[in-house]
Amino acid sequence: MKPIVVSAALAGLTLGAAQAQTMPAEITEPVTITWYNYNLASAGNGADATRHLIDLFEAAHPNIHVEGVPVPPQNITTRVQADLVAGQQVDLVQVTFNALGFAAEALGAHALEDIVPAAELAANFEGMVQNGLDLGRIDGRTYALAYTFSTPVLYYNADIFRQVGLDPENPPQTWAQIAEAGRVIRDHSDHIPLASGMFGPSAGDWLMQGVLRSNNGGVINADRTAMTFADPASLEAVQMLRDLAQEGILVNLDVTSQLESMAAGNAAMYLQTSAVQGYLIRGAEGNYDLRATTMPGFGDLRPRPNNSGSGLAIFSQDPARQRAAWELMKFVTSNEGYTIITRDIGYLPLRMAVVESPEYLAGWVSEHPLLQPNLQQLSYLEPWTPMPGPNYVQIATTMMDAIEMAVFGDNDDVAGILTAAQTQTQGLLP
Amino acid sequence: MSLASVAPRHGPNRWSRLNRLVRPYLYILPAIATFVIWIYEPLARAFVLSFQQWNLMPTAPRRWVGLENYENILALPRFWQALENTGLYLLGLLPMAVLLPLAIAIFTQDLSGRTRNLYRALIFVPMIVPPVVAAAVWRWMLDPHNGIVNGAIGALGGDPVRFLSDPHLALWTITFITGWKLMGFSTLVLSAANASIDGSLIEAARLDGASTWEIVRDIRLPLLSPAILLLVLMVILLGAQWSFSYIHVLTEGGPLGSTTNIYYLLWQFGFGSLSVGWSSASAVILFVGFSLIAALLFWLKAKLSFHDD
Amino acid sequence: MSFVSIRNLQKSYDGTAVLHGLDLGIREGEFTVVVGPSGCGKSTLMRMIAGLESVTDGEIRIGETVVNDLEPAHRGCAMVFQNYALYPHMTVAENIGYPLRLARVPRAERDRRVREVAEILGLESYLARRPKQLSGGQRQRVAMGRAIIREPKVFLFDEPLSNLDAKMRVQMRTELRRLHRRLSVTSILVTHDQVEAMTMGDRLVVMNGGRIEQVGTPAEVYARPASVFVAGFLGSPSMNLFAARTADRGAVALNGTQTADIPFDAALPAGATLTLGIRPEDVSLAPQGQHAHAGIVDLVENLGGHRVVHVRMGDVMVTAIVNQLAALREGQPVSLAFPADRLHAFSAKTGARLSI
Amino acid sequence: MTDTALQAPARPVAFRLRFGTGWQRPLGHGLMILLSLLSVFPIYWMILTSLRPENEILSTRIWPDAATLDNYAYALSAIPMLRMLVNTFVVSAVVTAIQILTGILAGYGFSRWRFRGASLLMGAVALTWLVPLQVVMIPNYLLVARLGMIDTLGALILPHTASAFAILLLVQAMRSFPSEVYEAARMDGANHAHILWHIVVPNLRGTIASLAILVFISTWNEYFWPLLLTRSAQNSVVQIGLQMFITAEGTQWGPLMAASTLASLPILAIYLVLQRQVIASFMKSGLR
Repeated sequence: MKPIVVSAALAGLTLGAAQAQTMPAEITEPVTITWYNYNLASAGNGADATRHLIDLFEAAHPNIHVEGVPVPPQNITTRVQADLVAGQQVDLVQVTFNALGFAAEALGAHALEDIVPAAELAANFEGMVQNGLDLGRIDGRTYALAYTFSTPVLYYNADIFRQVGLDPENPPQTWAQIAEAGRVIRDHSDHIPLASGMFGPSAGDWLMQGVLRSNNGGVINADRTAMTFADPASLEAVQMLRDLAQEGILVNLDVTSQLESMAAGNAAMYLQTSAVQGYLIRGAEGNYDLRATTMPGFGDLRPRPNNSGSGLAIFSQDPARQRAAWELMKFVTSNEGYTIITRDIGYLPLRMAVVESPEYLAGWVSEHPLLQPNLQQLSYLEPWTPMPGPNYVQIATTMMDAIEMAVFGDNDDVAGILTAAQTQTQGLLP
Repeated sequence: MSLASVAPRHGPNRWSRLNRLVRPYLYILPAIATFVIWIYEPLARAFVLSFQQWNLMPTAPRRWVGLENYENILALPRFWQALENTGLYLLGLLPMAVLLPLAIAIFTQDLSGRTRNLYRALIFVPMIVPPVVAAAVWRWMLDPHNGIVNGAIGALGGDPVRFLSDPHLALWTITFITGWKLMGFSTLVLSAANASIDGSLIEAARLDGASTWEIVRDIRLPLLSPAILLLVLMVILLGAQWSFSYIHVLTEGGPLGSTTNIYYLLWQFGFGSLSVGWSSASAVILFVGFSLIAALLFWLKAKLSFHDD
Repeated sequence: MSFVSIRNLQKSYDGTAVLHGLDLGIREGEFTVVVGPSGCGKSTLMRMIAGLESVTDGEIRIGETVVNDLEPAHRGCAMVFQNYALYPHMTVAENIGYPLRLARVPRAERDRRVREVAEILGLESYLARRPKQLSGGQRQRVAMGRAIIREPKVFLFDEPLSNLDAKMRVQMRTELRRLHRRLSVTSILVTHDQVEAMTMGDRLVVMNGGRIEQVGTPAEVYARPASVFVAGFLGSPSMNLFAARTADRGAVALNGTQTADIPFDAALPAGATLTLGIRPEDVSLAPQGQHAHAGIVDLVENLGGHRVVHVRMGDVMVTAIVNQLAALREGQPVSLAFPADRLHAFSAKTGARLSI
Repeated sequence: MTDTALQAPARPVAFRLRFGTGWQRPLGHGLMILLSLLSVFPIYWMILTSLRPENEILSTRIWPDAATLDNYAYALSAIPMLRMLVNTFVVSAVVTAIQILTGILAGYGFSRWRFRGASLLMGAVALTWLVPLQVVMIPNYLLVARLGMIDTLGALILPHTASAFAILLLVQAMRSFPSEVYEAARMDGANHAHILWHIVVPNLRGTIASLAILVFISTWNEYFWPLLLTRSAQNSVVQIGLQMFITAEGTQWGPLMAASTLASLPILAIYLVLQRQVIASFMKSGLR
């Protein structure tokens, strides 16, 4: 409870700050806030842990009642938008990062800087990983705090590695090494050499962004005014993926099948978010030796992993509810909150203290080596860039359709496919 | 104005005439009101919105963009692929949802009551399974590594078949599942139609020297043609919607867009995100497109089955 | 030698017997009418001959062949159904020509024969129409055309006239007879209408309850009905039937109270019960006192050429036919006579005819 | 009285025409058995999988060996399954009743009278079939919100108070109803309401029964509209519950199959009990 006490005290100190009149320092009257949450929309650990968090929070804040609204992740923006239009009360929302731009620009998510007293905000940000904080920022303003987020890691089946004569202690670190290992696996076993979560509508473009960026490419430029996925560096990365596919190393299965193949021990390597770790561990238990390493890079270039998952954004208009939502946000992104999220759901903590301090998860982390590559990547993590404007979904979908076609299609003209799609998506930018 | 002066003299008469005039409308009012409120009013609004760019938020700007939404949709690279796939779905669905049930209906008609009912009851079972469940179970059974179907293929010495991830197969797999679900319904409709054929026509044909096959060809099929046409019509108009759940759960339109039909594509680009312009234009395209097809089909149906009624 | 011969024919559904062993011979070229009330099994008999119902036991022979297990089409029978069973999706020409099409008769030949048949039936101008566009009589002709064109060995008619209006029925009756005379094909017609039966058949087969009651020409059957059932079924108005008891010296007591000296020489003991019958046209009616039996006129039906008079005699009703001239009022007392040579007697127990 | 008046005269059952000869008949039966298996096997597999312990979930053995109810226990504890089943049942039953009611009224209106605009309105009814569900969903949601009915079962029912399918079917059935019976009833002094409820409806029992079954099934299986409306699991329907076991972080096959079995069982049970009537009513219903 310590951080909350500290921040509450700090909030008290900064009462006179500019935004203080818009948000009361504490909640005196009972208030109910809604929390649009996608973990609640599935049965299992995520929902249980979320309910646990809500219970703890309500116990600590008797005046605040939290109403969880379960919405599946792919529907969350639609639903928030519909509810805002319908005049429903929307307070705290678990926004997937791809929709962050839309949430901020169109739906009216508040930048924390606008509603939270500056000192209180600064105090709360203390101890948070800087790269992690950047995930929820657009143009330097914080619209969301990374909540359930994770990084891409390369899972591998050490048993298969041993079986085909590869060294499980030295997993591939670059795409060239992946290709090399993939060929060995392809030639000496029936297993899928490389599965991934790069393609498929529910995958979105997040993992692809990281892969292209690792070759110093990208899908869109820094100020989000021009599409760049057909530029030479990106093109080269896509061409590399095509070569892997042509060699029969990278397969084109739907996202779920790839996950299940890995879980069942039928895939040797699997590039995917660390969020699926729990599911893989359950599949591997008593079945095979599951391990993980960091995301592969291109040659000597340092890999530039990005994040998947969601951040929390505040939509409340009423000051008291803004305060209540902010309190909830602070609580779930506190050391206690992240402890539960990391341990029970399997996402990453935004606070290193959680994994370093024995008070929290230090001991637990040492028992869970799979978390290591994840933690390692936290220091050089880069944000998943949301596509801008009202057509953000269409841009990403068109782009990913083209890249999938370029990697797995019958047409060898990778540059042609990508350039055409780039021109097309360029027209959809605001 | 003359009502007051006329009412005393012609009152009852006038009322009963008014009553008679209004009565039919009163009977259909509940249904029509439902459709106007819940379907046609939104549709009309969608028509207007399809020429605008807006996200419904009262605070957001609302911009007239003319035909831009339509142009964007028609320019989608997947549009023509999806159109072609829609045709392929229909091509695959018609045998499963019409031909096979037709054969079953005709075959079972001549069986003893008990066997006939058993077969028909079993074939109807998929109809009652929720689509989400049907999709999940089939995905489970067709899994390349852990599915029972590939287990069987493996046991027979074959290589695992990637039913849902092979671009050449996925569409047919979805078609199969859609058809599997529909088969029972079509069988019942056709069986009902078949059972209502006047038995003496069949007897007359037997006396005239027709073999079983000739009876089917010359008597049953022509007399079943209205029911067959109705089913064909339903498959063409609604097939794309019926496959939707399975595409959504099983392949999300992939791999390489090979299972994307027009309905799913427009959903993905229009309704998947709440961009009102795209979704409204999509809706208008779907509605107008399918209405035109429906008009064409009804015209054809009237022309073809003129002698049956 | 019978052309269609039926031996011990039985039919049962799920163990319930419908036909109890029929024996019947039909001569070649003959027009046979099977008549009986509904449910008597006459349609089943016909459908068994056609091959539409299986044979439970017994034998059906057409010509030299036992046809029990032959397909309907191979029996050489053509049938006209009660509802005509015209194919609604085919034109008149296609309907008539369908048997030939199935027999793979070349088109030109087929057309020629369809026209021929249409000419016989007066259907030339309707060949392109569909059944829905025809009147009842026309449909009936099309159905016959479809039967004729096959040049069958046996024609089967299943209540062919029952869907027609009264006038058309009379007209079709004579048309059917004429057609039969022209084609001379063995024909079997099933009907429940006794007028139809009497007027059309060379021979009648009267059925009741799954059994044949009597076979004979209409005149024979009318004159000497073999059973109470036949006596009551044929003739309109139907035969008067009285419960009676034999008295001394061969006299018969009618109805217990009224007695009449009717000479009766059957070897029946005095006091035995029997049924006496007399047709209405054989009852003589005279003003009061002239005859042996007294009665009171209850109802007079005027049929133009003659009248049907219902007379109450004690507690039985007697129907009599009298000529137009007799002046009768309702409520008027009359006397009746039953000429002895016009009486029919039947066993009270079995209903079988007793010779007088 | 009309019940018997409408029945066709009973005719003796013709002995069955044999389908094909010799080898064709066993072949036909073989195909039918194959198709029946194809229809039923996935349901069997679902039930089988739901009974497998977690570590054997991937098994492809055809018979259950170590059956366990763990998956059911988990499914029932993870989501308010029973509550959802009750909700689904209530919604399906009410929707079925209302759709049939509005269908009967509209069917009578359309089939009994000729009136101005009838064919236009009929066309409008039929065309609702072609309106994509998704386009009306958001406006409908906003309307439900304006009515203050979010998170109620009523919101699941309200937009479904009429269906084109029911109306078209009932219009057709009522049109083939002999007009003499209407006229006889009119002569007997019955008014329209009486004719409809006491003469037409009892005679259309078969049609109404098979229609009710189809409407019930399709409402039971509805997914997208409840998905948009769901605010709390307690006020949601079972299809939403099923989806809760399918997530981007992996599908929980055992519990999903258990929940699916629970979701399908009521309707399967209803079907098995009523199976003979279902099929018979289809046969009689003029669904043709």
